[in-house]
Amino acid sequence: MSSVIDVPVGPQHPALKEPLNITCYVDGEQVVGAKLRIGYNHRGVEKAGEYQTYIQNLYIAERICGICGIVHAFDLAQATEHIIGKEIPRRADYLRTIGLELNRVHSHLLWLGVAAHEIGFDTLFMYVWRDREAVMDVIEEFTGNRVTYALMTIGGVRRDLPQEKAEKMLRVMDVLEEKVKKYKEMCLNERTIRMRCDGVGILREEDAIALCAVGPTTRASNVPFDVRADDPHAAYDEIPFKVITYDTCDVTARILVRIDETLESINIIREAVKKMPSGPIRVRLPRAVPAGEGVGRTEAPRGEVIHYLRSAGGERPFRWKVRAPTLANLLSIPVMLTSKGDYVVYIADVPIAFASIDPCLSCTDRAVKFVDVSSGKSWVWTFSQIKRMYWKDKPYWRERP
Amino acid sequence: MTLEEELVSKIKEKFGDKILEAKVQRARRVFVTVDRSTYKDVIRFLRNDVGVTHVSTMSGVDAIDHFEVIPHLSYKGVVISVKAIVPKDSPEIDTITDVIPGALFYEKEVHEMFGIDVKGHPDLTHLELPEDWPEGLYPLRKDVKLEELFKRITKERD
Amino acid sequence: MGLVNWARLRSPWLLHFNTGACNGCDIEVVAALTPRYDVERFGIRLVGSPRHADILIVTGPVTKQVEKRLKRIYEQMPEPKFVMAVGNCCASSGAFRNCYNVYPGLDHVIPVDVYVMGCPPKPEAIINGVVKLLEKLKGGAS
Amino acid sequence: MIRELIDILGTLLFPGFLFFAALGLFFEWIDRKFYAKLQNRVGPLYTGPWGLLQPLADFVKLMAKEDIVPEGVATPIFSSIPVFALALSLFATLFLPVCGPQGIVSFPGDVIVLAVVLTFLVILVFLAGLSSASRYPEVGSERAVLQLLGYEIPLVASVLGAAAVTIGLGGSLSIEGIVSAQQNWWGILGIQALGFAIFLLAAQAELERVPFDIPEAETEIVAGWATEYSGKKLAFLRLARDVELAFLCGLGATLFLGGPWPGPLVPGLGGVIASTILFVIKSIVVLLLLTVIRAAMSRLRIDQMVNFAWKYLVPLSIFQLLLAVVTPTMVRLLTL
Repeated sequence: MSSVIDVPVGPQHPALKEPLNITCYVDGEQVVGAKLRIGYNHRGVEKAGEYQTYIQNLYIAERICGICGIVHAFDLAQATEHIIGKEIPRRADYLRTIGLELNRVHSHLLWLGVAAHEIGFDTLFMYVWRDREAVMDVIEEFTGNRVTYALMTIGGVRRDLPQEKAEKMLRVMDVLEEKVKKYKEMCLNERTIRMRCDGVGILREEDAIALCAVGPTTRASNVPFDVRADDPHAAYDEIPFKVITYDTCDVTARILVRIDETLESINIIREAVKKMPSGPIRVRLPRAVPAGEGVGRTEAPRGEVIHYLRSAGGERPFRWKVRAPTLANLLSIPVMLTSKGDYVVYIADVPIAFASIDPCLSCTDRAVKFVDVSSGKSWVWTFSQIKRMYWKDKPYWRERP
Repeated sequence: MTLEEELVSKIKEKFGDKILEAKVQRARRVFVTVDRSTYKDVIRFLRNDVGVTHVSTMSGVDAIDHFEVIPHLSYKGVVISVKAIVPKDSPEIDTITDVIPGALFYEKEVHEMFGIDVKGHPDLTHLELPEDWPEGLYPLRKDVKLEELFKRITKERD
Repeated sequence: MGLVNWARLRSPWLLHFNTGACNGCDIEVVAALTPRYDVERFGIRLVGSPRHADILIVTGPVTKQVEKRLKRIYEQMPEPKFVMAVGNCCASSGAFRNCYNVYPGLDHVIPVDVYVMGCPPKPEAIINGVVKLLEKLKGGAS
Repeated sequence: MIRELIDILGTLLFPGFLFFAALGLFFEWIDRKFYAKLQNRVGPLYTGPWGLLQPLADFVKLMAKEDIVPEGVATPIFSSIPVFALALSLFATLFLPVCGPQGIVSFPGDVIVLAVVLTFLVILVFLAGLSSASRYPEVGSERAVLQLLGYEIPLVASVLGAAAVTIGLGGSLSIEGIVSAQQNWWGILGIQALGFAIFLLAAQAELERVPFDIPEAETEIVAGWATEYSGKKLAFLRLARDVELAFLCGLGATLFLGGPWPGPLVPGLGGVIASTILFVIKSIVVLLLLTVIRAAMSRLRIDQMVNFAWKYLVPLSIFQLLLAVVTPTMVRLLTL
């Protein structure tokens, strides 16, 4: 078959829990090009931020993304503290680290389940999500909420971690470590998983660097880029951990990076609970922030999150800019989804390849639009170009409306 | 000398007076202010001679009397924010996608939100948020009030 | 119509649509499927095609872009159909009230039968919402 | 006259259409319940005792829902396919020996007819997808046919293998012969084991279940070829799928597990009851095996499926067919 049809995936599509439209140009079962349309989720958070106080913005920041919301709240708090120029108590740093790492554990497990669902392995999905509930319980006990923690505040954290809760947390972590190790074994040994993930969604190292990919996506392409290590914030400077990289550049590598990072996060939580100093958990900072600018940055489960904050004095920010990791990784999607030479992409690979960057569009779409890109040197194709190149008549026996 | 100071001195050495301001705000935060004419040269210098490959994001700011376009570059943990001053009467700036391809989306975003024309950008066609977003309405500009933007929604509803 | 009503009460198939949510509600909807909550006990299933669905679960503030799609999906669903708004921001735009691209509530776009509050609601609350909807159905069609 | 009446009643009620429709719904329940158990869940619980009536509730609800025919579909084909699918799968069940050594319809060579019916079912799926005027069904139906190319030969070969074994033992190319020959021949423990394994995989593919649920892969193409169906048509399609499930489980039980044997040895009405119970139990064994396969694997890609089928399944199935033809003859020669 030489004719090409377009198969839209989304915006309402069971594989995508969020609205997005990937138009794949397929030749039979092979994908020859891909186009993304995002922006279904654009809400205009940044503009709203200029009309709200810093404290109000913390809560809307947490709701930029329901999976890694704490990261956005942390970044905003960090940037604000940079402008004010005050250090926060050490104990707060440790509590923030614990919050961030619990979030990473839950997010990576969530992702592993979703990835299993994408390749039709619902049993693994159910098992992983069952064990994820244990983390959710710990989070709920620690912060009071399952999803939006409201832990961060400007100048520290809002809740302390008493000894008995910390001990329970460690017990859960022990159980979880066993389970996660088992899943790793499963992913390495289960043949159908390997068949679906090996060599799929390849993002080569040079592409990952050129396209500024972040997080597990880039670490699975053998680029050791981790904000926690490079730019230690919170308590990461006192807690040793490994930056996980794999060099096979495919979906399997991304699965393994995330599983290993989960194990690493469990270690960080243990270490943080052990080393945590006593003392106050927050300092009171003035509600009016002096003029200045600050950059908040941390490693979300999906990759680097960066907030730029400009204050012109007063209770409201002058400009608040958010960049979520998915936006940085989206550029890699058309590269992963375009067959080139020996590298063949099938329709069946689209959901898992796309899911392998752990897309979180609600973060991304606060201010973004759509994309038409493809791989190779001349790496921007517009829609009409693709149309001209590939879109012939649909192989169909009956005219469609 | 710390890495941050080294970076600042390297930039100052290379560009001299063309750098309007270069400072180390705190550990791993460097801010450099340049005019838009030298902006691309600075980026190119950082990319080719210093070895910065990662652009974290690009912020646009409407600073009332001028625009600022701020790519935040990341190099060994240091965030180098290169502030380019763009006058309001000719909102234009050079693209840096040919130097760092990863800036593609961020430049689109700046274009869309502030109406700053990014010269040489490969694809600045219809970028706006919803498909039917009106021409010339740039939501993050300071002269666009929130109430005005709300009217769009309410009007359509009736 | 006793048999039909009995069947309807026991076989609600859900279609999940995200209109711009932060994902918080979405993962809680999905979590309701997993072993701890397991809504299949009640015969609830999550289906992919609007043609197969009985209840449309909408999460998130309704953004301008998604409005058309939402309406189309609603129209594609066969009667009798119901709509459930999950989360504060879906019901009333919640934390996003200052955002310019968000409708002030789902009921500005399509008719809603049940609102589930919470930011995000826990899976139990979502299941409770379905139960409330079914009660409404029981009372309405006698 | 009475004879004909009994036949008609048999066809309509027991062990014909009504019985198999009920059995299909029952099997769907077992499948869902066991699948849920394997996933650490409870599964349907509150609809009837242990959720037993869940599939029925789904069916009735769908029957009562609005029936949408989307604009632009090839209406005659689109609308008639659910009926055809149900009729065809119910027709196939008539051949199964439920309550005695032979089905309602039985003649030499009926095994071949069954193989043809199974292929027709896939062609219906293909037509359903093509007539839907939508892209997901279109891709789904393409995949269904591609997949058919992969598993059809192994399926037929495994069925023929079962026949060949029994021919060697004095049976014939009919289901009755195969069943009778298995009275004292437990081939499943020996040379038939391979054939049974191949049959299970091929049945899984015919039923479009994981790892071969490629034509209706939920995360890729929504609901595949059935995406555009709603209301009554969907209810019929689902029922047809359930009946097909019951039929394939029954076929597996018949060909490899001896069907109703030793039930028919009991005289009179007791024989009918014993046969039926044994037949259903054996079918359930096959069903549980199918469910385990479904729970323990992830979905393959269509190219991987075809690859797998042609590289391993087809050669293996031909090998087992040869084995099935040669071994009994050897055994007979040796024992003579």
